[in-house]
Amino acid sequence: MSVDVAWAIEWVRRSAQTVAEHRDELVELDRQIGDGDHGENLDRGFRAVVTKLDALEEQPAQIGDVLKLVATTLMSTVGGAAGPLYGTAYLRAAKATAAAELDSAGVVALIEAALDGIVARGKATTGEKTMVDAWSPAAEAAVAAADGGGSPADVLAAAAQAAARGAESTIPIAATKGRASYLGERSVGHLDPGARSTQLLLAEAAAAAGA
Amino acid sequence: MSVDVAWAIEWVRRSAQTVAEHRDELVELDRQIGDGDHGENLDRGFRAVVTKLDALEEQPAQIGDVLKLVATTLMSTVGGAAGPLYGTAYLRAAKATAAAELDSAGVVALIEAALDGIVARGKATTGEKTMVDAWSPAAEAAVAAADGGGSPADVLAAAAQAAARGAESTIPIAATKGRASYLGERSVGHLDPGARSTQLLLAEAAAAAGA
Amino acid sequence: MVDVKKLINDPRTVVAESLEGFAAAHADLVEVHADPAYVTRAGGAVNGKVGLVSGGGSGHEPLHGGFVGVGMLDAAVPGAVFTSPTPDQIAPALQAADGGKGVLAIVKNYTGDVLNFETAAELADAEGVTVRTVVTNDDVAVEDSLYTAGRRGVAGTVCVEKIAGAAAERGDDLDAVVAIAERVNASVRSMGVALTACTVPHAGKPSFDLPEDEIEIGIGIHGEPGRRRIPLASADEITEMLLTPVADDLGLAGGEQVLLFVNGMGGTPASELYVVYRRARALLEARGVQVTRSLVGNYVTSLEMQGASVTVLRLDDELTQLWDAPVHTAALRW
Amino acid sequence: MVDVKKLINDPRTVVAESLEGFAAAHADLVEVHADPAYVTRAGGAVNGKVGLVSGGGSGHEPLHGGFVGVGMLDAAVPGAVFTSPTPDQIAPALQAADGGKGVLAIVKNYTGDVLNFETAAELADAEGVTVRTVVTNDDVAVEDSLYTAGRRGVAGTVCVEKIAGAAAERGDDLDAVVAIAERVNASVRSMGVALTACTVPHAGKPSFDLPEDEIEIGIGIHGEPGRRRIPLASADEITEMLLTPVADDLGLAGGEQVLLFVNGMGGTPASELYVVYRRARALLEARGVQVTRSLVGNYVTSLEMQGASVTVLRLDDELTQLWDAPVHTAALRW
Ligand SMILES: Nc1ncnc2c1ncn2[C@@H]1O[C@H](COP(=O)(O)OP(=O)(O)O)[C@@H](O)[C@H]1O
Ligand SMILES: Nc1ncnc2c1ncn2[C@@H]1O[C@H](COP(=O)(O)OP(=O)(O)O)[C@@H](O)[C@H]1O
Ligand SMILES: [Mg+2]
Ligand SMILES: [Mg+2]
Ligand SMILES: [Mg+2]
Ligand SMILES: [Mg+2]
Repeated sequence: MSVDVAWAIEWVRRSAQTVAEHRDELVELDRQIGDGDHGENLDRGFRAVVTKLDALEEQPAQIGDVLKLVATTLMSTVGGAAGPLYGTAYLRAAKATAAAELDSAGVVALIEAALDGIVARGKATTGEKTMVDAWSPAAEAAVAAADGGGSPADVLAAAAQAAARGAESTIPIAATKGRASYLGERSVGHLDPGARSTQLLLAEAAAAAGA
Repeated sequence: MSVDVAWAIEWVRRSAQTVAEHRDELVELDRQIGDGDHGENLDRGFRAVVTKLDALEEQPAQIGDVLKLVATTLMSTVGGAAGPLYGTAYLRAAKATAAAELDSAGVVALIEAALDGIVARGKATTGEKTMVDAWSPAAEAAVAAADGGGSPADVLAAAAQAAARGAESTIPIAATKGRASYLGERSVGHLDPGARSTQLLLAEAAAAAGA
Repeated sequence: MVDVKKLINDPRTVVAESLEGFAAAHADLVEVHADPAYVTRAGGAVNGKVGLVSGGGSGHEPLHGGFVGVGMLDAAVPGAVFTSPTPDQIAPALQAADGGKGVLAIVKNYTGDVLNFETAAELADAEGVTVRTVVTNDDVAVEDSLYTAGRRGVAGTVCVEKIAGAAAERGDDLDAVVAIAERVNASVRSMGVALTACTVPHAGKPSFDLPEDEIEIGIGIHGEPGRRRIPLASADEITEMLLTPVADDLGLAGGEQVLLFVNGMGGTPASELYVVYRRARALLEARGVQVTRSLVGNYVTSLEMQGASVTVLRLDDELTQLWDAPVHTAALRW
Repeated sequence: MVDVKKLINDPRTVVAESLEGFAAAHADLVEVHADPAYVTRAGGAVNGKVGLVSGGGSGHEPLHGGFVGVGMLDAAVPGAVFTSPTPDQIAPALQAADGGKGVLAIVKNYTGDVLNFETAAELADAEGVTVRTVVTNDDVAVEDSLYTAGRRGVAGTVCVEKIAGAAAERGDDLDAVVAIAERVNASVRSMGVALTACTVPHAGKPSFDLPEDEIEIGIGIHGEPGRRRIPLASADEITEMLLTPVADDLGLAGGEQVLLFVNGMGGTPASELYVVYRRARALLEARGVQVTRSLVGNYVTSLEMQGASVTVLRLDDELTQLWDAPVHTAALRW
């Protein structure tokens, strides 16, 4: 399957689905080291995205158009830290994907733009127990897969797998950014909810591409 | 043992003891159909009584002096419904016992005066699920025992036994006086805390007389 | 000494220590006397003004100490938790409140409160203080019948204290203040719900046992169980169960004006009280009743109980004016 | 729709319904805009006055909507429960608060609040509104270090809103109001304790699990666990654990004057707050510090959480005057 506008729409619908399915898990992860709203907030946001998608009169011409709709909707419905962070991620990704279809380099650009957006807003680096710990290895893996000649779907699959490992890697970390940092050492031993939601979203990006 | 000033003092000390021992039980009974303070309030009151008794320079001359000390102390330390009710009971009993020693008729007068005081203040009759249901049969039994030629100790013993039966008799009643009346039918099946404390106090009156 | 999960040092000292804190925090408004415990206005009795005194068990804060000040009470008498105060506390408070024009005692209808205030009034009378008593009984959860100790006094008591306080402040004599207090009491009705019980410090466990999916309708303010236990329902449904008997008992007709007072029992977030207010107001408006004054907050509480009560006061021009009159107390101020 | 024991209809509508009730109960003071949700003063922006806006997650009531009115905020922006509001809510609130002299946004230091207000300020700026932001961070439980997102903004935010509000009301320009807000923030410190967790409606279970005999010291206001968990202690001991770091961090010296603010987390009875106040005051006095102003009550809450926080604000003549200046809001009035 090619990574085109239909893929983008499929990715978004699948994202809404997986967030709804994992709503309670994300709430519970956030309850452990945060304030227990991450699943609720993302679920509210992606429901709104789907509503807007359903209301579209015609299919967008470019992938960036879909991602921009996601960005603005998340920004205005999610709130909390995740709202602006994901909002900016999708906004930057949208700017990088003004095309009807993406080749492998284009997929890399999408993921790198998203990561840059998150870092620009949240000022976190890897190892601080945030979603950056999932996005950053995902971007690296995407680069490697593209360099190795992988297809767009291969690139997404590599990114998704790296995000999963990245999410896992947050468990032993003591948070130094975001709400979990208030817990200091007490945040050790818990999976970061934002890293987990990143893992879920990137898994659907790959699945939507048939990978 | 004769029913004299020493008896009165012994009764009061034993009362404090039994109330302390049954504090939690009385709290629990009151928690079921009231506001859970009866044991705490009586315990606070009788502790204060003992403190005052200990502080006396010389032994009072009359039984009434002892009972008046109980009355005024309970009145100013117990609060709630039980404070004025028991306070008035002991006050009336004190007035009826201006003597160094009581014969059987004197004991009857003590108990009847106490009952009259409670009824005068609380306006309850038997069958309303209050302490009257213990005091009233106690007074009747006292009269019968005295009429039958019983000793002062016999009269106290008869009163105590009747009070115990009277207390039990409150269980099936739906309260129509006091806080328990707010529960209506939901008060059925519970022992009235004031009747129970009456039973405890009269049992010690008998025990103090060696009965 | 603490074996119950509360911010206290010792169940036996909590009332006294709380009063000490209250006195220090509001020294501009009140003076707190210890042993016997009672609260008066900072300046003492106001010469030539009818005095107002109320009291009852502690655990209902800000009632009554929080309502001592200009425009409301002259003195308040706190008993042990949920236990009415004793005559030796009440009597000096009555005396302290007397500015030479007599004192109105506002007593919530409970056997203990009535009896203790009765004795105290006799004592004060013996000291030359004229005392008149108004017993509040606004709780429609309890029928006023032969089979009860009569309706209880609950949140409506705040309305009586505020409005009678304003009447005294404007210079009404004792008869007039008593008449206003009685009129307010006759015009106000309340009913409450508990979602959880509260824990009295000295008891150390909840005042009743309530399963996770049940609530108590028709509760009092002393942690007693309510009239009936029902399955958990929505705020709108619960509000209707409270508002309907209140409005019916008042016999409210279209076109009438009322004060709507949603009172928190102590442990319910303000946000939920406003959800209840929203529905209660809609129900009143559906009857054609106009809500012209409102009060929402924790005013007559049961420690940390979760729940609320709905109070409606029928207003006329005079009562509205007296409600609006300035008040400056720790808990009510405008 | 209700499966959590709360006076609500539906976790998804509770914020909107609560705002509806709030709007109806305080129509003389506020106007509530729905979709996007924000609260403004009834009359709208005051011409020629610096506007003040604050906001944050819901569940902290009366913060912030309860502080909208003369002498304090011009607008407040409530997010979902414990979730900072979104830029499309905040931006119109900033615009609505602008009386032509610019707007001060008072933001509690949380990543979400800071980011959303940042974006909103850009949007408002694009519409020609000058926005300056002061981020409050009074919570000494969290170190302001490389290893945290910085100290949190908690109850001290009320002091910033009140005093900056008074400065704006007296006619200070934006620079001056910002300077006052920053000065208050630099002079105020807080620390809190939780005896119980709270339950966020959409989560349906307590925000953390706490055994019957343990408490959390150093909590925030979003139901997060605290810095450490300790065995239940007496109110005096707990108060000392809160007051000492607060006073130390402020570097309070003998002879200084302070405002002492004991804040309830929502589910703690007023009586217990006064027990805490009593001890906190005694500890300050033992350091030779004079408590010249006090505030005790539920002002910055975490739903129905049981617990309290202790806030101390170092006062000088100007701050005292601004604190005393008239305020007329739903939750603070004098
Ligand atoms: N500074 C940051 N940079 C990147 N990600 C962050 C940052 N702060 C928080 N996050 C992410 O946001 C997630 C929390 O999102 P959410 O629960 O929606 O927001 P909030 O903390 O405001 O309740 C965290 O799990 C973390 O992954
Ligand atoms: N009108 C009354 N006449 C006689 N006894 C009464 C009356 N009302 C209440 N009581 C007694 O008082 C007891 C309750 O006492 P207590 O718990 O101390 O007072 P309160 O109800 O004020 O908390 C009841 O169990 C009952 O026996
Ligand atoms: Mg969160
Ligand atoms: Mg009782
Ligand atoms: Mg009682
Ligand atoms: Mg949040």
